[in-house]
Amino acid sequence: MDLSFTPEEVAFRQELRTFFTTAIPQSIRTKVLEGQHLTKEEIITAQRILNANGLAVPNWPVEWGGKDWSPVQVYIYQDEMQLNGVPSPLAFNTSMVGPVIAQFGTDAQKKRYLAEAANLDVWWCQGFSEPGAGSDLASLRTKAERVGDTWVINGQKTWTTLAQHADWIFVLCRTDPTAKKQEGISFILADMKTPGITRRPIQTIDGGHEVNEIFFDNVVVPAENLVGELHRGWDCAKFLLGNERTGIARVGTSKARLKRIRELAALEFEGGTPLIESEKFREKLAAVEIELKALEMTQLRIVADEKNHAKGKPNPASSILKLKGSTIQQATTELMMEIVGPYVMPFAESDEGDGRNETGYGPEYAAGTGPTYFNWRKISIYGGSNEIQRNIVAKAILGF
Amino acid sequence: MDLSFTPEEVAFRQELRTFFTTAIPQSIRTKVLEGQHLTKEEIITAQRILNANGLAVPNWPVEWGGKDWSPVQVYIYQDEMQLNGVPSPLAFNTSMVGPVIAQFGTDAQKKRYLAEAANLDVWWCQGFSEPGAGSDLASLRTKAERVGDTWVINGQKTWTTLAQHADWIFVLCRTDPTAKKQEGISFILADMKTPGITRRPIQTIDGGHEVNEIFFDNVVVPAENLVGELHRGWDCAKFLLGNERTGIARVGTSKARLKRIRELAALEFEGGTPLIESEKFREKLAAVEIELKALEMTQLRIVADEKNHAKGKPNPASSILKLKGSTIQQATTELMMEIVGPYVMPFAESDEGDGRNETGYGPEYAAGTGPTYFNWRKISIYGGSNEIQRNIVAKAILGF
Amino acid sequence: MDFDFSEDQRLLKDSVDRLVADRYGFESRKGFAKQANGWSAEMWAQYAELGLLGLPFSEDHGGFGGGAIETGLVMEAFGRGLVLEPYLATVVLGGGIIRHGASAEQQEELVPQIVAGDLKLALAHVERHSRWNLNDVAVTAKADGSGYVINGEKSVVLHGDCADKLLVTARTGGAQRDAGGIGVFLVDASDAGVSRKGYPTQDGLRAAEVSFANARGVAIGDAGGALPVVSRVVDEAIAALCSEAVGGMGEMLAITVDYMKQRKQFGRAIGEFQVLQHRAVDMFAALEGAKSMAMLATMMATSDDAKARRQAISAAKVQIGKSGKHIGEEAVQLHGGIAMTMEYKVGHYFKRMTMIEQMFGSTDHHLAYVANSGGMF
Amino acid sequence: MDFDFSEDQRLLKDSVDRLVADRYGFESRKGFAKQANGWSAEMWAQYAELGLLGLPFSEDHGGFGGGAIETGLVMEAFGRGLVLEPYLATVVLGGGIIRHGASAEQQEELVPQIVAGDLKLALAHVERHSRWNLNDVAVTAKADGSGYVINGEKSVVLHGDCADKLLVTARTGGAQRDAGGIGVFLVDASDAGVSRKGYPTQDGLRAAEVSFANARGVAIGDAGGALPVVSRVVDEAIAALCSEAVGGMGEMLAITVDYMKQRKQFGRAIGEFQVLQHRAVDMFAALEGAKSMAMLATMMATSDDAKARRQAISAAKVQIGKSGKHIGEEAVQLHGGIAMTMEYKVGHYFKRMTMIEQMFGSTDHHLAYVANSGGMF
Repeated sequence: MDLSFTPEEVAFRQELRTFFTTAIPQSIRTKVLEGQHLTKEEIITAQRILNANGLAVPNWPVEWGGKDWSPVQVYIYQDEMQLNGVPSPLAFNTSMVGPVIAQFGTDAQKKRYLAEAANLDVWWCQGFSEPGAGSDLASLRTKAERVGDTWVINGQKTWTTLAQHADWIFVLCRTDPTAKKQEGISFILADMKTPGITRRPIQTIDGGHEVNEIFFDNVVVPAENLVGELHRGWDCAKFLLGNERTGIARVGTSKARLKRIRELAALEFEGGTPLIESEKFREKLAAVEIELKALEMTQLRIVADEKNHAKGKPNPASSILKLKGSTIQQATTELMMEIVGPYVMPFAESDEGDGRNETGYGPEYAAGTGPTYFNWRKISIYGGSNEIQRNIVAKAILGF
Repeated sequence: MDLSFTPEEVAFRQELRTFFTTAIPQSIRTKVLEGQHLTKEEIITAQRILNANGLAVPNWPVEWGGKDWSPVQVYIYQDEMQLNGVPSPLAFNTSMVGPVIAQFGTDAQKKRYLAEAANLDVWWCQGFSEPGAGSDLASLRTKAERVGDTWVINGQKTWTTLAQHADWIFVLCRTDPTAKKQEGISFILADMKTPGITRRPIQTIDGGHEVNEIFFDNVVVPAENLVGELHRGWDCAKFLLGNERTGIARVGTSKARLKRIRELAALEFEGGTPLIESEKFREKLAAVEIELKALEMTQLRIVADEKNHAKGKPNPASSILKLKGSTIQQATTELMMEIVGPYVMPFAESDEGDGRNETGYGPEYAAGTGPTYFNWRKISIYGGSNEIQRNIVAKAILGF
Repeated sequence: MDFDFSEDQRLLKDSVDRLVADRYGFESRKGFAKQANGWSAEMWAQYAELGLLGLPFSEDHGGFGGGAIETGLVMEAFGRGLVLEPYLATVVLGGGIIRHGASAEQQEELVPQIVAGDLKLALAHVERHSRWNLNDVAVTAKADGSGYVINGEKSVVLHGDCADKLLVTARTGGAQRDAGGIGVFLVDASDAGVSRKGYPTQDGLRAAEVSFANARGVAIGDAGGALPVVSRVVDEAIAALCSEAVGGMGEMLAITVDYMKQRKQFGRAIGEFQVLQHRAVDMFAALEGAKSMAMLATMMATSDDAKARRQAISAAKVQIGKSGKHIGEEAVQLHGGIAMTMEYKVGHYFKRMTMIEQMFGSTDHHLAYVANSGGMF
Repeated sequence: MDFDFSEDQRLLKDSVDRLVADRYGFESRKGFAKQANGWSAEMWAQYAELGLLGLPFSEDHGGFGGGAIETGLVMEAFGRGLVLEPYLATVVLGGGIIRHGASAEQQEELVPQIVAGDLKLALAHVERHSRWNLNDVAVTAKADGSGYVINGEKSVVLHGDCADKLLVTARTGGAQRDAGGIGVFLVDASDAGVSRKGYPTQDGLRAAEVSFANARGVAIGDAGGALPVVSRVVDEAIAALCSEAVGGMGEMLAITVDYMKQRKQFGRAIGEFQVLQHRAVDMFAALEGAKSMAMLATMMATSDDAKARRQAISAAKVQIGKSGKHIGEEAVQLHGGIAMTMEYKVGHYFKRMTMIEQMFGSTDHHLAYVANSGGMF
């Protein structure tokens, strides 16, 4: 047992850090660290730099650009990206549809889709959630009917993140309406330009437009767009959702934010004294730091323990990463608001007319504080709400 | 709307305060305020003084010694008792069996039992809980069979508080084993000296002996010991449990404890500075004070609102009194432990050999801190656990 | 002790409740927010007509002689409706300074205009680094003839963009954080020395950054000793905000409970899941605590015992802050995604609660006050 | 980075786990508690035989050269068994002072006796008003020939009643709370100047109040500069306590989960109630956090970077304190009445956790340290 990183791991971290801090434009990294939103172009730029250097899809099979890293290396990669404000490669491409195609797709599908997904030549979005199916994903009703050599899709998806930028969508559709809930679902790809697909932006309470509703009205796609076995799309969904075991805790992101909070708290005053000199504020900050340290150690323990768990049978502690990680991320948003005090109030719409609060009054770091607090409430809702995570752990430890 | 007390109410409070602080021995009141345990004799002494002055059973019908006070007067009476460390009249006598007999009993029963219960000439204990029936009280299995002119009781009760002092017990028994759960239960009185009744002390984690198991082995009591209708004992139980709507929050007790905490925190030091000068400690204390103030206001609102609620149909906010009151009482035990720091550790058995930590090392107020913390965990368990209270409120606000 | 409303109070409550219920639906509010100042001039006229704008002023000046209870009734209804108009800014804050600080002549001139809805006020008291300390004042006022010349910057002036006149805290003497040497000055918003940048706030209300460059003002009360008046008015405003918050929290709980009965997941109403039931109960408990402390704040807001008043008001603000955060966050979480959208009402209440927590001092700010005030019992 | 135990560590873990499982059942423990010193001399001999008493000492002195990981393994097992013997006092605390502070000659003399189980030690460092500040020392030591004369009072000396020798912090110079001027002195418990009042602690262990009236002692290390050694040893003891606490918390969760599967109310196992399920999950999460931070403490306990070590140890103590309180209180609440009885095991763990929270500094004490230590990332 040796809980320090090996010299090789330290060197690996240093190498990545050097690359990230020199190759990825500072302007992009600063926006990420300040919690500001990136443009489509910035996201694409960053991912293509990563991809050109073989760092966009390390989790994929080596054949398709993956790295075959140890779990500790994957952890270091994610940690360093988050610490240095490097935008994560678009999850819909690299953690979701890519791995699913690599695992379940045909050779033709792999050839057609994987390389361009890795390079973000094609932007994917996720058609899973529906208005009536939130935490109960399997109750989805969007259906795909086989008509000749095509699928005809009808239905509605929602919470489709960044669909406004997307070229393609992967959709969970009910293909056998007579089967039991989780059976009879298939995983189908669709070009967003297909006639019958329309999108409606949803404005979220932070003022931004990040998610969308997608309507399918007799959308016809080729039969070959089915990924994996017919009616076995739930396997793809489960694989996809269980795919990202580390990283979900976003430890690196929270580390970077806590560092930033410490810096900013020196710039704001109460009674003529910098906030960072308030014992109370420092203790609140320390309490979150301790939670984050515990989470980081827990994540490392889970990473190290992965070899003892069969694939697809995650350690029940994995759900703790989501639970604690979300709580900590949300706590950082509260500390940020606390720093700016009354300056959390102004809401100045950005010039882009997308409803975001970009400029603001008072210190420049104030503008993002309120919207990020509001927006990040989603972290305990999406990706399996914290209630669902608790149900999962309860099942694992109690058997009920 | 006038939220201040009327001059009459202020005078009423003053009158009670004068009486309590002059008529009830200081030695008894100090023990109560310090959270120490009273002897049987002290409890009897205090109640007889109250009763001699007409203050032991104000909640009873006037005919039997009650006062017909307004809800606000009842509140003031309880608040002043608790604030001044006056032991509450024994609940088993005055809030439980007394009101049940007054409501459901025959004239003969009233004459026989009420006056001596009020004066604590007879000490009652409560035979409700059973090992298999905790929160699910109605699943009780102790049975009483009618044999000639008697009831023959068999079964086991538990958590019988202060049964070691008791002369009589009121027992919920199943009298109709074929009836549905809450039907077929009867409310029966038994002299503790009846052959076949045995008690076994239970030592609790504070080291004390406060509760007991009571075994009934072919215990024969006269048929006339049935109170209320046969098989309708659940009505008595519900009446009894719903009887005490105010007071359960123990606002006065917590007020007195918070005052004491403020005094004691001036006597203990950290780094040469009295603990009360620590900003952190003061804020923790203030946070509990604010919760208590809110609880007190809530209690007053409920008291004032009683006229709008039918008897037996309590305001759902009543359960909040139990929830918040228990949390606050428990928080005071934590603050007390915090004050004495390392001196919470010694456990010195009292001379009485009853397992209590009475003397102790370090400051004399240290001895009770750990045991009270441990013992008061019961407050969120007994009298309808906090989980049961939440179920009750959920039913009221959601209908499920 | 009597928790019942008087007949007049009941009538007032009924009419305000009805006005909000009838006229301030979610869609109407969206429309109001798009109007010129971000609120409805028509509703403002309605408030004037109902006498709401004159509520706390003495009958001598055309007011209705109401107290904190009446203001609380109005604010609670406004909280339910997420009302956008500058009632707090004009009637409670500005009006409060006038009531407690102004001379008889000033009151005779100004109050009737407020009552009629012809004069909107704003209190400019926050500065870049003052946070919530009313005594942390860098803006200066220099006597000049019968008036004063004001210089400096004020921040996040609630409804400062639409106010006709600004009430500005400024220093005539003393060092930056001294309690003495602070006055309140009435400055015409159209004064050449005043420049304003208005903006919406996170909760859809409005505020402004305001600069004073040799702007001319007149003193309201003692030009060097106005801090007690400002403190008292801010306490009254906090009490009013507590009532507003209770209105909003009550709606959030009601909407959430309703949603829990309707929304089905895994084949049953989510309100049947015990975990969610207990969390709704904890929201209910938080609401009860908030109601209780808002009542305490209302009762104590008009107390002449400044120390007891301050302690009670701070205690109430702590409770409101905690309850509002708890109820707001849980309302969103129990709804799930839908509550994250601007199309759904709950998020707007959540945002309003979040801003109320920041107004006139955060939960921690007020907790520190209570902690250092020597015990509540 | 490698989380796996070495082969030796695995063997050690297996043997200690087995010893505790086989010999330290709840009933056995009750019997041990009734023995002379409140613990079992027979078990103590077993520990010696298994080499546990020599674990952290160098092989030169008959020890086994183990580190914090080995100590943690033992303490975690002891936590599961609620072990009563003075292992922490003798091996970790007393032994730690000897290892880090004593001269080669002293070590050669003392360590073999500890290893053999023939010497029990206790660290006397708490005073009436010192709370948990190691530098707050009023007991005095005055040089006298080759030794020192000790005067003053020490409180809550863990296993101070049965110790053969006491290690006493005392002041040779400086003012009461100065970091300098503090030494550690080895005093024979049988010295005429030593008087002890032993007592059980809330958790069934033992401690003593100890008075020194011209007791004779010898200095361990620098008689005026021993604070860094004491601090280091206390950090090692905290790390060990963290492991012990993890052992106890794990048992509490396991017992609670088991009870939830067995206990029926309202016609079904209480573990089927979703509210209780989620609360068990939160206990699990608290345990995971505690395991993680106990591991961090173990890793950092032997660090020579005193600042980083102190920060990590304090952070771990905070986590252990919070997790222990949460798991202990919830274990009792989820059980209901049964856990309030001395006849049931959970309450004993709960009491032990409560005492651990108080030992070597409360959660708040250590949180303040972390808060003032300049950031963990």
